[in-house]
Amino acid sequence: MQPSPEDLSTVTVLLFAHYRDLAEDSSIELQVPTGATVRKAVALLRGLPGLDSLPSEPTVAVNREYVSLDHSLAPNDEIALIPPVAGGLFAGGVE
Amino acid sequence: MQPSPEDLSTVTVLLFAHYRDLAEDSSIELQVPTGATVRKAVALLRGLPGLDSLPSEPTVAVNREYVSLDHSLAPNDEIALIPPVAGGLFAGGVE
Amino acid sequence: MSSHIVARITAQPIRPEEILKAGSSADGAVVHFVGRVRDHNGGRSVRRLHYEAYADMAERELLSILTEVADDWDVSHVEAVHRTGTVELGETSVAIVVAATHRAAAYEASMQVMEQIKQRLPIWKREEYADGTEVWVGAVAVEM
Amino acid sequence: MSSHIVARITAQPIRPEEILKAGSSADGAVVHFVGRVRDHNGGRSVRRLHYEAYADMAERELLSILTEVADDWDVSHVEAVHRTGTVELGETSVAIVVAATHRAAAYEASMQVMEQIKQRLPIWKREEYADGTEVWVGAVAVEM
Repeated sequence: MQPSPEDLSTVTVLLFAHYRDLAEDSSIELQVPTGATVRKAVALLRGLPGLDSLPSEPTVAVNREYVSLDHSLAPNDEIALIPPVAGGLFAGGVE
Repeated sequence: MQPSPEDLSTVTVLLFAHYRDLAEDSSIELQVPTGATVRKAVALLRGLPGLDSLPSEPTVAVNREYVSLDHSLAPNDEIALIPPVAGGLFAGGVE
Repeated sequence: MSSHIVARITAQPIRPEEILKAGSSADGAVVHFVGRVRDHNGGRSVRRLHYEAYADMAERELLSILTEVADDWDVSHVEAVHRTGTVELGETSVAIVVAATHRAAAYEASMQVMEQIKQRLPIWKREEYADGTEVWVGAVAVEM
Repeated sequence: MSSHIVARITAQPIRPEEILKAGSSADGAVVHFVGRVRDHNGGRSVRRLHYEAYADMAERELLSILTEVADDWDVSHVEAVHRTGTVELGETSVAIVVAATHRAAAYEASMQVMEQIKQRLPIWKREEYADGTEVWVGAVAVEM
């Protein structure tokens, strides 16, 4: 069953570092089914041009707090895809 | 058998902190049998006035290096009795 | 016990000596950690670094880290500052200062702050190499 | 690998900022430890401290400690300075700085230096309390 328009919410997706390079954009407005999980939103994102190489299970923050992929989204949520961080200091797996 | 004078060596004993307070002196010239151990020198020291409360097995340095109580002394050695140190920072057993 | 906590994300150069005065005369131990841009990494010659932050989240997350650490250890002062933007060789990327009555708490708290910053702070590093190429550090984990 | 090692015993005030510049641009991590005279110990109010050193041995022993630590860890710079004489509240008793490529080595080396100083350096501390009495710290171990 297709969701009707009133069942869709708009959320803002923020992209940083190499995720932003992939998207060639730092911010994307995304339509998701109301109450969809973060996992669902990520799947939708990966369907967009250039974003199929995003990881299927990235680290995600919603409204500036880390959440699990099962977190349910509300309208106007700010979703940030968090690329692997290296402490700002050291290379990824080197340290 | 009593040692003859030529069998005695003179060593210098340095006293610090509360050991010096006990001795009321920072340095003592001590006659010990030539080749005596540090342990023997400590026993002789403890026979001096006011020094009977020195520990029988103190930490000792000879010529500015830590040694065991079984270390043999040579003439003119500089023996330092090392009171418990506290790192210069923290109280004895408190930290 | 309460601690004095300061979390800061800045695009301005960090002067480590600014945080040397942290703590009070109740503190027997102060541990400073200074992370600097080093001239090599993974065998490559590094020219400078560029840090990008999710600014709104980074300062909030840094404050969370410091608050958690102050809860875990008996410390009187926990402060951390992290650079963003372009940082030249030898400049300070991150500085942490912890003051405590006892040194063990100061060391452990400082290490925990640095470990948590490394794991959680949403700040990314792009290395610029001597040959002019640039790479996002950690990007190897992207499926591509 | 070789390390730069500096051991110093001094009757002059220690200015921690003097050692902030340690290390080179090859070093990603610098850990400073500053031990200060604190205003309380074992429940008593402390007015100031007096340090007495076996000076000839102390600097030699400090150098031995730093050399051993530099052998144990991959560090480029290990420096420590310890005060003697009268030290007022809040003044620095001991300062340690370690620079290294990686932070783990810097932290561990710094902790090891401090631990060894505490165990081995022939420097004694007399606490002067607010009530005017004075006690050699550690004197409880004397059989009296």
